[in-house]
Amino acid sequence: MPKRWMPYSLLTFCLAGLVILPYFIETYTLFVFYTLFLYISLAQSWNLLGGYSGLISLGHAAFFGLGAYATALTAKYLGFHFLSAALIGGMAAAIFSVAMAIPTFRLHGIYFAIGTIVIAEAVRLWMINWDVAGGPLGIHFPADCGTSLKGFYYVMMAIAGLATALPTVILKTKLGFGLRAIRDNEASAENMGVNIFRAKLSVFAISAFVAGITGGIHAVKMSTIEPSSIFEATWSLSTINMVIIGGIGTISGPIFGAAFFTCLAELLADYYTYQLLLTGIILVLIMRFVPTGIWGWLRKTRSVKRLGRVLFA
Amino acid sequence: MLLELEHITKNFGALTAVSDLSFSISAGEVMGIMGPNGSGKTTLLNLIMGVFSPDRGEIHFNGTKISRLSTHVISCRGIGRTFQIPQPFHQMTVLENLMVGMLYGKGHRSPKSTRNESLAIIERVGLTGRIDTEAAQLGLLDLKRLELARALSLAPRLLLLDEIAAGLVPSEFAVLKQLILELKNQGYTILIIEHILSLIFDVSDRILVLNFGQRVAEGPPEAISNDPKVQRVYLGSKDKNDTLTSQQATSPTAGKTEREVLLDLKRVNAGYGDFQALFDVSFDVRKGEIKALIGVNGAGKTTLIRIINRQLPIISGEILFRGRSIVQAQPHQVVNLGITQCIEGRKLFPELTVLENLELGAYCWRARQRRRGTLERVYNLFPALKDRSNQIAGTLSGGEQQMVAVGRALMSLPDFIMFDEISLGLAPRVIDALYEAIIRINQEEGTTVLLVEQNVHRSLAVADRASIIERGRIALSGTAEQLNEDEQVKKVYFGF
Amino acid sequence: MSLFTFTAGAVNGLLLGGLYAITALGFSMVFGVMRLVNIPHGEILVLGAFLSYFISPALGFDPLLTIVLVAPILFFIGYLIQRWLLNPVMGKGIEPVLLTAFALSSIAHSLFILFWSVNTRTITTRYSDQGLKLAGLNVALMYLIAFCLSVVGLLGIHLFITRTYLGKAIRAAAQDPETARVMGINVKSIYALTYAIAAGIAALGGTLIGMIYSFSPASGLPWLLKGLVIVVLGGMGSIVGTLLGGVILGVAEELGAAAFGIGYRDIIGLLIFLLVLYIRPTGLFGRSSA
Amino acid sequence: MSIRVRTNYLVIAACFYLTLSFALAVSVECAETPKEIKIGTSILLTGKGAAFGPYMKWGYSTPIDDINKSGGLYLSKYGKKLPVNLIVYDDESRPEKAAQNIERLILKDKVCALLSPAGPPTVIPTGIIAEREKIPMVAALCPIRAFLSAGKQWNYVWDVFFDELEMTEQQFLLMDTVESNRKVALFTNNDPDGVVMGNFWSKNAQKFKYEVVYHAKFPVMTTEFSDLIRRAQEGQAEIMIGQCYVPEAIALWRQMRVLGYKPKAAFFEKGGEPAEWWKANGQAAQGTCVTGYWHPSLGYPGAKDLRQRFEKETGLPYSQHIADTYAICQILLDAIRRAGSLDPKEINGAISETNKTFVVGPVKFKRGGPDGNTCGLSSVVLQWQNGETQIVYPKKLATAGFICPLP
Repeated sequence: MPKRWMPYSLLTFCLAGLVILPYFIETYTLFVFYTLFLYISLAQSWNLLGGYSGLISLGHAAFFGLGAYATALTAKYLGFHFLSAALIGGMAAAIFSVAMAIPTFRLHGIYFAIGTIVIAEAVRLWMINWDVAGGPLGIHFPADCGTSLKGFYYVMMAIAGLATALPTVILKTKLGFGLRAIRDNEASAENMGVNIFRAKLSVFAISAFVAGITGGIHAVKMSTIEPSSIFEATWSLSTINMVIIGGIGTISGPIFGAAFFTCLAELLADYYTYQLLLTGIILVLIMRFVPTGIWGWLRKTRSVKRLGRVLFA
Repeated sequence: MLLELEHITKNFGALTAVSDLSFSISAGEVMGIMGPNGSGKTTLLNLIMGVFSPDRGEIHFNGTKISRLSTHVISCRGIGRTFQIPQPFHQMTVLENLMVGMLYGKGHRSPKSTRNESLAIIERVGLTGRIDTEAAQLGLLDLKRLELARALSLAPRLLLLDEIAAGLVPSEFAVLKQLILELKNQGYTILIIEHILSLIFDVSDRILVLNFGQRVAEGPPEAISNDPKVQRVYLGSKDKNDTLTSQQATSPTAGKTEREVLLDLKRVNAGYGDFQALFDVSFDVRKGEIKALIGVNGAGKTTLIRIINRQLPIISGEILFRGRSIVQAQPHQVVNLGITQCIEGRKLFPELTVLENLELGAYCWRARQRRRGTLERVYNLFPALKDRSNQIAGTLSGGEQQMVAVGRALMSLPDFIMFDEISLGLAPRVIDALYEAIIRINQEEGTTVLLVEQNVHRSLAVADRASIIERGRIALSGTAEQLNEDEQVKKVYFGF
Repeated sequence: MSLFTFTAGAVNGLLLGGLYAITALGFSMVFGVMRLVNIPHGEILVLGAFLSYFISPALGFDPLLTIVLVAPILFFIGYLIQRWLLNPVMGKGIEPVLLTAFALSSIAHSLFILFWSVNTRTITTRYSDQGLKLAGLNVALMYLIAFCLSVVGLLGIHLFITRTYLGKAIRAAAQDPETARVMGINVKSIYALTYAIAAGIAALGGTLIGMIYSFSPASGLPWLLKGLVIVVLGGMGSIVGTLLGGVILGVAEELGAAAFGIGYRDIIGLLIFLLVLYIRPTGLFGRSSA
Repeated sequence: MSIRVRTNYLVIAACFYLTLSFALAVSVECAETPKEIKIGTSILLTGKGAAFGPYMKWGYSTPIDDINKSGGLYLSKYGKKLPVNLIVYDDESRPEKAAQNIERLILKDKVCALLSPAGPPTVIPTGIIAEREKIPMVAALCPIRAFLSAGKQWNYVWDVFFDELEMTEQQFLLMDTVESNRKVALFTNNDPDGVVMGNFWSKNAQKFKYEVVYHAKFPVMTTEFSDLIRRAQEGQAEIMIGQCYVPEAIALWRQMRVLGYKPKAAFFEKGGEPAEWWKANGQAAQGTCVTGYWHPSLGYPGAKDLRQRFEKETGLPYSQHIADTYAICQILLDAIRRAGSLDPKEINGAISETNKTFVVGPVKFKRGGPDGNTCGLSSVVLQWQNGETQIVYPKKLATAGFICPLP
């Protein structure tokens, strides 16, 4: 078999494996994988911002939460099917992101980060006070949302796949070139005629859209949402942790990070506090010694390349 | 007329970078702009590119007004600009770097369609071998080539080249010069800013000389190179400093040259990233003398200072102070050894008062206890500062600020003090005052002085010995008298 | 809203403003001197409250007196944090330092839970629930004490920063680290010192929070956000600005809550924040150079 | 470049197999005849409701320990006694986390029945999951109306607690026994309890001819109450009723004293209940009231011993919630015994037929209808007197006189 087909066949093999997996493993593992996919989608969508366009946003929870709310509202009051509702959720998040861009894009670096986290917090507080969305009680769906855990597994897997494919596709387009240019050197990019605001805005919206859909599906899966948890800053932070731990600005990094995170969360499920502690320590160490993240670092070290060569030779 | 500037003025706070400047370039013409540091050349480019918008005046490009448009629009109109320090997209390959310009500047839709054109440009600038190399991997010459290629990828009607030859070794320099000449022959309209005058003189049809953001002279190269006004801008005026030379004569120059070596640089190489600024520089300063280091900017003067007080690591070589190596020292430790610099552009703490600025000069423990006394000495050196001592430094005039900077340097009780371009952008009278101060420092305190200057005559007048640095190399060394024959110096400066 | 509630709200807000200012001061200093968003600031405050809570009864001191003990402890901890954890990751772009800061805050949070459980505590004293009448309206004695102490604290730091040699060095390092280094100032240790001082001040802020409100391991975040708002209102590193910012926030919260309902109390602060950032990305009284 | 592409896919594969192997590691094979009876719960050991954690934990685990000491629970289906294993996770008082825990308990730990987390915000979402997975769950500390406010027909979730409708009358009934200007100030936070009870109080106030002069609705974990208190003061409300968590209650009560607002009677529902309330306020809490549903003095079997036992074993002062949780656990165990098997459906059936008196009184669930799957406990008014809660209403159960006005 020619070398260059190797990765693709391997990929298809993995996908096939994931597709048939539910028929071999027990439901809880299915649940774990669902969570993994959820994390992957979030991490990939954030990586679009932080990794490919240098927008360090701490407000991802807002997109996730708004997606969830829009989905819940449309599904409950307009009786949409949960998939179409989730799509609407994604759009809602995207629209919000555009609104959010207006004040925050004037800010740079650290100020942008602050601006986004503050907006996310504001949205959370607003939702708690907004009675239409059930205020602090949030929204409960009818429990039978038309699909089983298996269903959610496949849906979330599809989204994760989409989220992973997106950067790969985008990077090959005009927008992708613009983004990479901006990330490398904003002033220089502008000199090459890149309209920075527009480029950033589009990627912001795309990322928000993915996060929104993810939130929507998760809401349906939870079959009940409640502002103080769905908008929790933890969503933003753990997402970023995953990307950073995995390797910012790479395609596999977020997957790696998400897997790492899921395993950690499962192993320490009974000791949440220790989990918090450990994640913190790991993050400090990574920032100190391998700022490119575990995957980014592995990629540099020869060993993996050699391993790759061994496997594909 | 392709590009027209009408009465452009740009102020940054107090200082005027460009004042009421007008000129125009017609299609197919190559125009050179020269002038000493801080004469507003780069600001001019930024004004054209819309990085800043002018306070007064308008810029027209090819018939339409472009001032107050945003940069990306202007570049799409067909102005390609290269940066003094190359600014490629480091994590993208050479080809991808160009594709950005093709897609956005030239308005292609899909990356694929741009490939062939990009390859054509790459070939033209001679990067063919490096198509898939990441920009971060390129050497300086290739970076300069890439910089050109990126500008060309916008299919520009006008090229703005900002000190494109800076930091190149002669061989590379020749290549680049050739490249620019080719572009010229292909009929590109070019606006070129250069310090390396041999380049600018050979390439341009017309040269505009700026100083303090104003036109000093304009005309064909030959006229410019013989224009006394221009020479004064670069070499400084001779007539001004009789007073100083007389003082110089009285000072016991004799014997100073035999004194022991205080600072000794041995074959030092240094640079920023892949930009090597110093090549095998060997250089010494003897105890109690005034040594001048002369050179156009971009020659590596400031770099030399930065490596002496350890702000910049060296690639190879040795730095000895009082015979001991200081290569391992940290900047804040160097001060304790008795080395101080008076930083180029003053660099006062703008929101602190004059007094606070001076006091901070005496931060290092050695100087701190005796700071009262030192302060008195500084005050009678610059009486002007005494009654301004509680004024916020940022609000002082340029000359006063420079005085504070000198005073601040003295506060650390240095044995060896480096003055970096202290006459920069100051009126002659102020400069006189500063130079007198320097002489007093040297004679009364016995402090060893390294004087870094563009202003040849002034510095040679006060110095005991001098070295001339050219493109990172020591070109000439000797006593001030030896160097004082203009021809040699002129050669270094004007390259003929 | 009746005139009474209005004036009462305004006065309350003013007094609270003092407290807000002192809680935000450390954050503001760190931000002003090293452009570092000190995410763990909230946790440092909470730590201060915890320490006073435990030390005060143990030694039979008045909680306000224990500050004398707590401040050095926090000072020391703060110094170590900056020296060993933050300094090494500074100047490498925003992610490393920002995320390290985040990690530190979550580490602190989880340690609090492990040591002291999540339960909510308050520092009580004889006078902590006294009230007194000022011109016909009831004011909490503690609010008044807090206000005075805060102003004193702010004044103290102001004098330190402007009068002492070290203070000047700190300001110098804030304005131009590179030049400061040339002057022989060891900028890294100045940073560590600044952080330590910031942490030390948090002892005062934290104790006051513990005495006026209740605190738990989780109560760091709201105070961090308040700090953010105040810094952006008052300009980073400017002490007068911090006091002003604190008072503005305090009054705005009180009156806003009175006008739109207490549910919107915190949102008001955040909206002001966004507005200011939108109009003037460096804060109202802040340097435009930064 | 190309090698990077490959290694990218390589790592995707790596992660996939890493997680897969992990998955296989966690998947536990169930034997034919179960070794033990697995019951799961998620309780708020930490977070804003943490004050209730210790009581719940004790209340849930004690009956099970007792059973296990006696060799376990006899299940007819397997003809032998099986030990009961209670799996407890902490949910930090976060609904999100509680839902995860319950999912985990059902899917991974394969529990056959659930004991609920505390309070509507967590009970409802977890209940919905239990319904979806058809695993019976008995709910604790979840007032009935809030429980029903989820607006769905419960089949697998059962609730034994007081009924807000009745409970929100107690304050007025009690106040009728003394002199007051019949003006009421309400302080309710915006979690489900707060919202539901807030409305009932407003309704009942009219019914009992009291006037609500001010109703403060504040978000959970508010710390600054001055403005609200002033308004209550302006309205000269002599009766103050609060519904909020302990930290809020403490802050509110303190700021009331600070601002010199001294109503004749003060009720702190939820927040004024656990011992921490007295611990934080000390004598200042003297005379504050909280509505309850249980007290050692109530003549139910084992009521007295329960308190002593708790205080002996944990060294903490008791709370009425040990009774509710204790009883609920007993109800579940009793049902499992009657079902005689581990089949969730059968256990659920058995729960529905529960008809027995427990330490909280007689328990019989309503079936179907608007208030299906619930069993209300009659409420009493407790008043803090010198560190003890005493029943002050209804009179026939009173263990002490009603201190009014507040000292």
